[in-house]
Amino acid sequence: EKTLIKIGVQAYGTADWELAALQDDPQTKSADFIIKKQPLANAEAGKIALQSGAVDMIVSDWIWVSSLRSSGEDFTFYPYSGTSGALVVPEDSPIHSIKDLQGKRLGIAGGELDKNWLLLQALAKQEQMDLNAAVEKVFGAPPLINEQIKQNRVDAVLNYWHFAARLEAQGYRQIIDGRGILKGLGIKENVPSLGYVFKESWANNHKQALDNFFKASKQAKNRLCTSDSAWQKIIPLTRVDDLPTQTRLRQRYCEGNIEQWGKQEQQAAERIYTILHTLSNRQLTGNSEHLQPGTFWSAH
Amino acid sequence: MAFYLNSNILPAPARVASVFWQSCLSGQLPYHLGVTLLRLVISFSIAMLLGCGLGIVLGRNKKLDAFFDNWLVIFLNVPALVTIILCYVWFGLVESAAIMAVVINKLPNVIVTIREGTRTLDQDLLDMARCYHLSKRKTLVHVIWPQLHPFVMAATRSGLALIWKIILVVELLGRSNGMGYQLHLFFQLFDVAGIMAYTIAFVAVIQLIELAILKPLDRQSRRWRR
Amino acid sequence: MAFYLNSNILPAPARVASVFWQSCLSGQLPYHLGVTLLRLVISFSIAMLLGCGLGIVLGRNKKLDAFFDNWLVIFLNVPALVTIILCYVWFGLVESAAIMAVVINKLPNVIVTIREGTRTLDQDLLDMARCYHLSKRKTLVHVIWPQLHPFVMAATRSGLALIWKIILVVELLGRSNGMGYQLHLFFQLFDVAGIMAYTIAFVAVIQLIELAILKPLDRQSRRWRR
Amino acid sequence: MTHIQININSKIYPAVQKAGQHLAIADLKLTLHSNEFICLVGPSGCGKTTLLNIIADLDPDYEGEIIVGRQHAHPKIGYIFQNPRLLPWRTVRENIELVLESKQRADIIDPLLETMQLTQSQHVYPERLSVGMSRRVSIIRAFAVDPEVLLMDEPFVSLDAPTARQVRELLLKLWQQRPHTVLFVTHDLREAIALADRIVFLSAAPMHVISEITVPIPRNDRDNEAALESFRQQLLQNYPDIKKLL
Amino acid sequence: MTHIQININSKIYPAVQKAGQHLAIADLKLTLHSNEFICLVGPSGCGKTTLLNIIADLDPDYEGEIIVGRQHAHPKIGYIFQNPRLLPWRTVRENIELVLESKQRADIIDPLLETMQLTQSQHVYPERLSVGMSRRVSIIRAFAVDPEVLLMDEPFVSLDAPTARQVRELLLKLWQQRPHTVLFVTHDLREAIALADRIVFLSAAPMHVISEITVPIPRNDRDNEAALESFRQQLLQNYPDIKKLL
Ligand SMILES: Nc1ncnc2c1ncn2[C@@H]1O[C@H](COP(=O)(O)OP(=O)(O)OP(=O)(O)O)[C@@H](O)[C@H]1O
Ligand SMILES: Nc1ncnc2c1ncn2[C@@H]1O[C@H](COP(=O)(O)OP(=O)(O)OP(=O)(O)O)[C@@H](O)[C@H]1O
Ligand SMILES: [Mg+2]
Ligand SMILES: [Mg+2]
Repeated sequence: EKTLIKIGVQAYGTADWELAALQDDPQTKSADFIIKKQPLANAEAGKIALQSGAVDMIVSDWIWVSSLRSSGEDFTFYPYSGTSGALVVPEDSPIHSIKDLQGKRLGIAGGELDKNWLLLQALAKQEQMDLNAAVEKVFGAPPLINEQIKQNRVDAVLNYWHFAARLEAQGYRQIIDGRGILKGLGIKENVPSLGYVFKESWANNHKQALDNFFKASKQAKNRLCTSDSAWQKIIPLTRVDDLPTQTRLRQRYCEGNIEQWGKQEQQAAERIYTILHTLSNRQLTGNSEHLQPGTFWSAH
Repeated sequence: MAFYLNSNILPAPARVASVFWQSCLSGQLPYHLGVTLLRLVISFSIAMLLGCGLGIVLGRNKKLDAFFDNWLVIFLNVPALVTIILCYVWFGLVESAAIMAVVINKLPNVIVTIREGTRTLDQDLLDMARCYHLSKRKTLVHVIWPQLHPFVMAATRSGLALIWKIILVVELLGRSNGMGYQLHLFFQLFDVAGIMAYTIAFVAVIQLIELAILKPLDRQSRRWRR
Repeated sequence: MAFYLNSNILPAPARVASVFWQSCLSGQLPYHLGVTLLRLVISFSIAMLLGCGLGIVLGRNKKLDAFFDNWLVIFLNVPALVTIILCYVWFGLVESAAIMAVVINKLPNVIVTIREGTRTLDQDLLDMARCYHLSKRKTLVHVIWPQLHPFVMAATRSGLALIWKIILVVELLGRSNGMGYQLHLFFQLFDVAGIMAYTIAFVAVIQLIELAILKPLDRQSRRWRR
Repeated sequence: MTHIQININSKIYPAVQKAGQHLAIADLKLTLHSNEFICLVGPSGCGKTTLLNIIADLDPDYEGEIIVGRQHAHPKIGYIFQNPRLLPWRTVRENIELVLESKQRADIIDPLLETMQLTQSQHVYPERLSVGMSRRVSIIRAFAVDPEVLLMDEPFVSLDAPTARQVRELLLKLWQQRPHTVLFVTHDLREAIALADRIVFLSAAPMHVISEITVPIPRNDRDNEAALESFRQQLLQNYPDIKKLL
Repeated sequence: MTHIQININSKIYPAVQKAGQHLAIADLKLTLHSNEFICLVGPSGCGKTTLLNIIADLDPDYEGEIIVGRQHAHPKIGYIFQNPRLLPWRTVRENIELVLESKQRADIIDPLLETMQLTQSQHVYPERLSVGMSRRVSIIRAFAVDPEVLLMDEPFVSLDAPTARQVRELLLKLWQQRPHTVLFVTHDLREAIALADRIVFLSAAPMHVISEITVPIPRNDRDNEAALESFRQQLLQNYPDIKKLL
C-alpha cells in the first residue's frame, strides 16, 4: 500500500505549482506515495497546521526548524528552494548600490527580523555604513510595501521574491537579491532558504516513500523550468495574467533550484545562522548559539 | 480621490461588478460565502445563547460576578490570535476548533453587554413577579427578557460584525475555504476588486439579515412604546 | 492537556515569566506597549466621542436614522482588512492612517450600541425637562446621559477589547512598532512564550483601567440604585 | 384561614452616602385575624409600604418575625402596589393573564374588566393608559388571583368618586363571597371607616402601632353616610392622639 | 397676567395594533383668566392629563389652538405631573436644584423643604423615598420655579390628611403672595370647593366641558367646613348632570 503524505501548501504558492505538476505526471500514479494537498492562506497557517498534526509536511525555513528542535521537537528540514527576496528600486532611480540608500525611504516586508534586512545591514556594515540609521524604514505587509513604491511613497523596497518579481516585470530594477547579499558576505555556496519541514520520526518510518517524493518533486520542478507545455498548465495557479510577470516569476523560481546539497552548504548555513544570531540579537534564532544538530534531514 | 479611482487601488464599480458576477458564475463566491455564513450562524448562536445566560447570571449574582469579573476581562482582551492558535493546536485544524475559537472571542462581549443590561433591571417589576409567584420561566421570558432586549440587540448587531471580523482571521489561519481564506489570497495578489466584490456580497447578506430579521424584531419589541 | 504543557506551544508559566521579565528589562515591552496604548487611547477617545454623539442623534431622529441605517450596517460589516488597506493606501503607512483605520472600525459599534440606548430613553423624564425649560446641555448631562450610562459602559468594555483586536491588525499590516507589530514577529517565529508575555502585559493594563477607572465609574453611577 | 402575627423588632434602612441610616419600624406588633379587613392609617413616609413588603416576603432584611398561621407557609398573596407595576410590553389583558395559571382565564378576566370599565381598553399597552386606568388594571390583577391575603396600598387614589365607589363595592362583594384577610392602606378616614373591621393607626418613623380601633358599625349599615360620619366625629373626640394624624 | 384661551377641536390618539384609535377630546372650549384658580373634575381616563400636556406644550399633535394672552408666548410653567417624574440619579435636593437657574437656590429650597418636612431626606435618592415623599418633592420643584402657570395633576394623593392640609395652605399662600394661574385636577369635590375660584366639570371621552361653576365662598371663609359642606350639598342638588360624576 502507498504512503499518504499530507502537505500544507500556501495556495497559489510555488509548492502548489510543483505539486500540481507532480500530480499531472503519469509516473506519479505508479509511485509508492499519495499526495494530499491542503491549501492554506499564509505561512503562519502552515506552521499551525504542521504543529497541530493536520499535515505531515509544509514548506518553511530552517532557522525555525532549528529553534523548534532546541525546544525539544523533532522537526527536520529538506531543501526545496534557494530563491530569496530582493532590493528593488524604480527604473529611473538614482539608487544603484547599497551606498545610495543613504537618507532614502526604504520599504521592508516582514518587519525588523526579516532575514534579508538583517543580512543587508551586515553587508552595509562591511562598507562602513550603518544602514539601520541611514535609511528611513517603513515596515509593512508585502502587498502594501509594493503599493508604497508604486505611489512613490518610498524610494526602494526590500520584498519577498515573488513580490519583487512583480515589480521587476513592471520595469523596476533589482539592486541586489538575497543570494547577492550572501555572496557579498563571503558565502559562496547556494544555501536553500526554504525547504520541506516534517517530523523526523515520521520521516524515518517512511524513508523510501519520502525519498521518492523528493525525487519526483525535483523532477516536477525541472519540468516546469524546461518544458513550456508543463509551465502553461500551471499558469492559472500563478494568478498572474500578464506575460512579463509570468516570465519573471518563472525565471526567479527556476533560479532558486537547489543543485548541490552537502556538507559544504550545511556549513555555510551554520555560518549564516551565526550571523543572524548576532544580528538579530538572538531574537530570530532563539538562545541556541548553534544550528541544532539534525536540523537538516539526512536519509542515510 | 478621483485620482485613485482609475488605479487598481480603488477599482471602478464596473470592474468590481464584473469580478462579482464572474465569481458568482464560477460558484466560487457562493461557495466561500456559504461556508463562512454557516460558521457564522453556528458560532453566533452558541455565543449569544451562552452569553445571554451567563450575562444574566453574573448581572444578578454579585458574588459570582466578583469572582468571574477578572476572567471576563482577561478573555475579553486576549488577542484573537492567541485563542485561535491554541484552539487549532489543541484540537487540530478541524471545523469545531475554528468555531470554538470564534465563540471564545465573541462570548465575553455578549456577557459584558448583557450583564450591564441585567444590572439595570427594574426591581419593582421583579418584586411583582415574585409576589405573584410567577415561575422562573415566566419571569425570565416576560419580565426580564423584554428589559434586556435593547442590550441583546446591541450585542447582536455589533456581535455579527465582530464575529465576522474574527472569522476572517480564523479562516486565514487554519481553513482552506471561506471568505477569510479567500480575502487573504486577494490581499496577497493585491486584487482590491476581488476584495471589494466579496465584501459587497457579505454586506448584502448582513443587510438582508438586518431587514428580514432584526428590523422586524425591533419593531415588534418597540410596538408598546409611546 | 498536561501533555502539552511542556511543549513550546503552551509554554510553562516560568518560561513566560522569564520572557516577560527580560522584555521588560530590555525596554522592548514597555516601549511597544506604550506605543499601542497611545494609539488605543487616541482612537478610543475619538470613536467614543463621535459614536456617542452620532448614536444619540440617530436614536432620537427617525429620519436621519432611516437614512444612515444602511451606511451603518455597511461600515459595521466591512472587513477590518479592507478599511485598513484603504486607509494605508490612501494616506500612506503613517500614524494618522493607522488611527483612522481603528476609528472607522470601532465607530459603528459605538453608534449602534448608543443608538439602542437612546431609543429606550424615558419620555416622561424628557417631557419633564422640556416643561421646566432645561437647557440642551442640562438635559443631555443630567437627563439623557445617566440613562445611557449602561450602554456607554457596555460600549466601553467591549470597545476596548475590539480596538485592541483591530489595532493588532493595523500594526501588523503597516506599523514599525507597537504590540501588533511585535506579536507578528513572535508569530512568525512561532514564539508562543513571547506572545503570552505581551498578552499578559496588555491584559494587566486593561485590568488596571478596569479597576482604576471603570469600576469606580460603575459604582458612582449605580449608587442611587436600591 | 390565614391568621398572621406580625412582630417586627426593627427595620433599618442602611445609610447611603450623605443620607444617614433610617430606622423605619420599631417594635411593631400586630395580629391579623383570619378573614379580617384591616385598614392602616399613618402619616406619609412612616413605613406602611415597608410593612406590606415585609409581609409579602419581598424584604427579608428586618429583625423580627412574621408568623403565618397553620396551613400555608406562603399564603397566596394579591398585592396592589402603590404604583401599578404593570409590564409595559404587555397589554392590559396580557398583564392580567400573566399571573393566572389556567385556561379559565377569560371567565375570570372578562367580568372584572367589565366592572372596571376596561373592556374597551383591554388591548392597550400600559404606557397609553391614564393613571387611574393602570391603577384599575393592577386592582383587577390582584383580585384575579383569588388571594388568601390581599395587600392594598392606597388602591383607590386617582379614581373618580363613582369608580372608586364601584371598586369598593366589588371589593366587599368578593371579600364576602370568598373571605380572605385584607390589609388596606389609606389616608382617607372616611374610606377606612366604611371598609374596615378594625383600623390601625400608625405613628411617624420609627413606625409602631398607636392604637387599634374596631369599627362597630354592622356591615349592612355601612352605606349609611350619617352613621359613618357620626362614628368619625366620635373617634376624633375620643382619641386626641389620633386627631393629630387626621 | 396670563390669560389662556383653550380651544381644542379634537385630540385623537392614533390606533395601535388591536387597540383602535381614541378620540380623547372633542370641542373643548375653556378660558383661564389671569391668576384664576381653576379645578378640573372628571372621570378617570377622560383626558385631563391629555389636556394639561397640551397646555404645557408637550403634545403638539391636536386640532385647535391654545392662545396665551399678551406678554409671553411661553409662560413659565410649573407642572406637577401625575407621577412625580424625579430623576432617580439625583437626590431630592439635586432634583429641585436642577430646575433652578441662579445661585439663590438655597434661599428658595430650604424653606420649602422645611414646610414639606423633607429637610431630613434632602440627600436621599428618589428610589428610597416613599410615594408620598416623592410627590412632595415634585410639588416643591413646581413651586420653586415660581411659575406663571401652575398645572397640578392630582397633586395631593398619597399625602396624609395633615400634610395635605399644610400643602394646601402653602399653595394658597404662595398663590396670594404672587398671583398666577392655577389649573388643578382633582377627584375630590371637597378639595375643589375649598380651593377653586371656578370648578370645571368634564365629561367622559370624548372630553368636553359639562359645566363651569364659580365658587362664591369668599377666600377668608374657606376654612369654615360647614360653609363648604353646605355649598357641596347645594351643588349636588342643583346640578343633576354633575351628580353622576360624584
Ligand atoms: N430602599 C430604601 N432605602 C432607604 N430608605 C427607604 C427605602 N425605602 C423606604 N425608605 C424610607 O423608609 C421610610 C418609609 O417608607 P415607606 O415607603 O414605607 O413609607 P409609606 O408609609 O408607605 O409612605 P407613603 O404613604 O408616602 O407611601 C421613608 O422615610 C423612606 O424614605
Ligand atoms: N399615548 C397615548 N396613546 C393612546 N392613548 C392614550 C395615550 N395617552 C392617553 N391615552 C388615552 O386617552 C384617554 C385619556 O387619558 P388621560 O391620561 O388624559 O386621562 P385622565 O383624565 O388623566 O385620567 P386619570 O384621572 O385616570 O389620570 C385614556 O383613555 C387613555 O387610554
Ligand atoms: Mg407607601
Ligand atoms: Mg391623568
